[in-house]
Amino acid sequence: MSVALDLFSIVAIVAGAFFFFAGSVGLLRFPDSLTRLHALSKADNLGLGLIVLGLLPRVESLLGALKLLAIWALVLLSGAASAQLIGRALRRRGGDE
Amino acid sequence: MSVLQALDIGLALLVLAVAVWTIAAAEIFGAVVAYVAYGLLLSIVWVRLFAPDVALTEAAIGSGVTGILLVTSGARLNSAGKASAAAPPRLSLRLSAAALAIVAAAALAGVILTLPDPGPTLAPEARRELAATGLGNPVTAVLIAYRSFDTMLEKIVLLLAVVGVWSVAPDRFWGGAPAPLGRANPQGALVLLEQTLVPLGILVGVHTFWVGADEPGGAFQGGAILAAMWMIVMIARVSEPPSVNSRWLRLALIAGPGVFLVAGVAGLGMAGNFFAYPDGFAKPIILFIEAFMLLTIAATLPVLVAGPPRRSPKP
Amino acid sequence: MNEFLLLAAGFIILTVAAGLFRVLRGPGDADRMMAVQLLGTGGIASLLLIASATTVSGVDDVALGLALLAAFASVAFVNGDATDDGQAQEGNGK
Amino acid sequence: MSAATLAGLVGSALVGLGLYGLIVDPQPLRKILAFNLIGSGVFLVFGIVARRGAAAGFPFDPVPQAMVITGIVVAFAASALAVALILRLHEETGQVLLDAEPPAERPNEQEAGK
Repeated sequence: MSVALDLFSIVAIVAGAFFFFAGSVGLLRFPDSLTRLHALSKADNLGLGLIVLGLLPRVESLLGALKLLAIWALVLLSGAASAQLIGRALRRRGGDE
Repeated sequence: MSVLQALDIGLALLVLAVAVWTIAAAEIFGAVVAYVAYGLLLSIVWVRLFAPDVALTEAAIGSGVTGILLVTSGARLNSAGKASAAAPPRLSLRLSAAALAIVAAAALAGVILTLPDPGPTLAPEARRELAATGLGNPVTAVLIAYRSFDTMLEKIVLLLAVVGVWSVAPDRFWGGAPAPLGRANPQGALVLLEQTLVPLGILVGVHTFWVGADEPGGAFQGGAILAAMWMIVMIARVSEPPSVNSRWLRLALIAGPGVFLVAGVAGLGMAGNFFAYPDGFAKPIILFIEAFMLLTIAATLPVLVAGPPRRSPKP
Repeated sequence: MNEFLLLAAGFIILTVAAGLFRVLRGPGDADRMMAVQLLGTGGIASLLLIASATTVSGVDDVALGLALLAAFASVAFVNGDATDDGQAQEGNGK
Repeated sequence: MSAATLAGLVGSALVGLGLYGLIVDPQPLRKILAFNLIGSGVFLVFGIVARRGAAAGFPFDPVPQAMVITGIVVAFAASALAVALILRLHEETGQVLLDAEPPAERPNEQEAGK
């Protein structure tokens, strides 16, 4: 059972790390700010979400698991709001940067 | 070389690279952004030094609140003229400054490499008396019990800083309120964030304070998180910075050091020594003091960021 | 397993730090903010991984604090950016 | 080399960097940033003293750590005071640089001092 759980953790964490990688590549390579913003929000939501998912089988207490989920929820919330804020700021400036 | 060592070296190089960028950035805004990134990286370094208490303080105050202080004041400076247009300093000045900096860094590095082994420590003393305080977190015990006098004076330093910031106000504004932190029409996303994040943040702040007795956390970290939440409320313009002669604000600013001082003097009567806590009651007293410190820190940091009064007092 | 977690943490830190190159290059302030936000999220992820692999207690609370303050930084930046928007019209020629 | 020694060396390099920035950069806000870099370098040096004092079942010596925590808060208070002074100076004189040279030599300055 623990081998299966470890395997699950590994798959989820590798997938999460991939999304962080993809987010960074997008941030560096995409041509304009709005597409970069798009790449960033994927890394925020999916990357951290998959890492949290992968770490869930390894926590010992219920509180620990709840904290992990709360961290993800907070990042989702603030990621969504700040993407909106940054997007608006870009549009105010003409979005041509 | 193990994976962990490689991670440490990578982290160290990153911290240095971002610090160089903080100094070398062409614009002030880029420098502040780099400084915030630097604070984030530094808090990971603190975790690697087994100092989660410090990591939390660094993340909240060193990076978060200092970041907003500099962004806000940078914007206020910029709005009057381009502050970034400075002539580069003379080469001779730069060279001699670089030489001085290298000498200072090398001297410090030399000291670090020749530190005695094993290092001197007060950890056994801290461990010995920990049970008497009823606490589980030795850092909190040092802050509120062993070196309580220091911590109280540190609260007074905060108070002095508030007095200093307020006293640079022009006379005609005295008694008024600081300039608002946010812009006139807050965006919907900001208001939504304020409505959802702030209640959660207050919960986390109080939790951080409460677990601080036994785990990493405490009044400093919890207070800094609460302060950040209050600043989000002010940026979203849901509430405005209070005027400097508001009574409740002044009470909140002096509550921490005041209660601390009263508890210290009471120790003289109850336990026979200044700042001594009576046997068996140490933990409740410590938590009581910490609760007021939490309030004071949560009130002081936003007041410092908001700055001196900028509006005439209401008649 | 611990080695793997640390490797993943190191990988994430390095990739998001590569994203910090955007702080250097810009071109806009928004791009700089994005890089810092990515660093914040990546920092949280690698803190969680390091916490799971080593024995430092209380790291999850640090991550929780960082998660709260991640939004704080962007809010501050957008706000500071917006405050000087009025003069940015003619002054911000980049 | 242990993680602690490495962090200490980073700390000393940060002190050097901050010192350079503090002297060279004429913009007051940048000076505050540089000063904070020096401060965090010193805190890191304290941090390794704490880490090396690991004893009695603690992985660190709590005394230097507690001092660093109060230090971070005091450093912030000092920065806030410095910022308030700079903004007031700017308001009074229109000057945005802390420099010995008279501001009239620079065209940008006159613009700023409206």
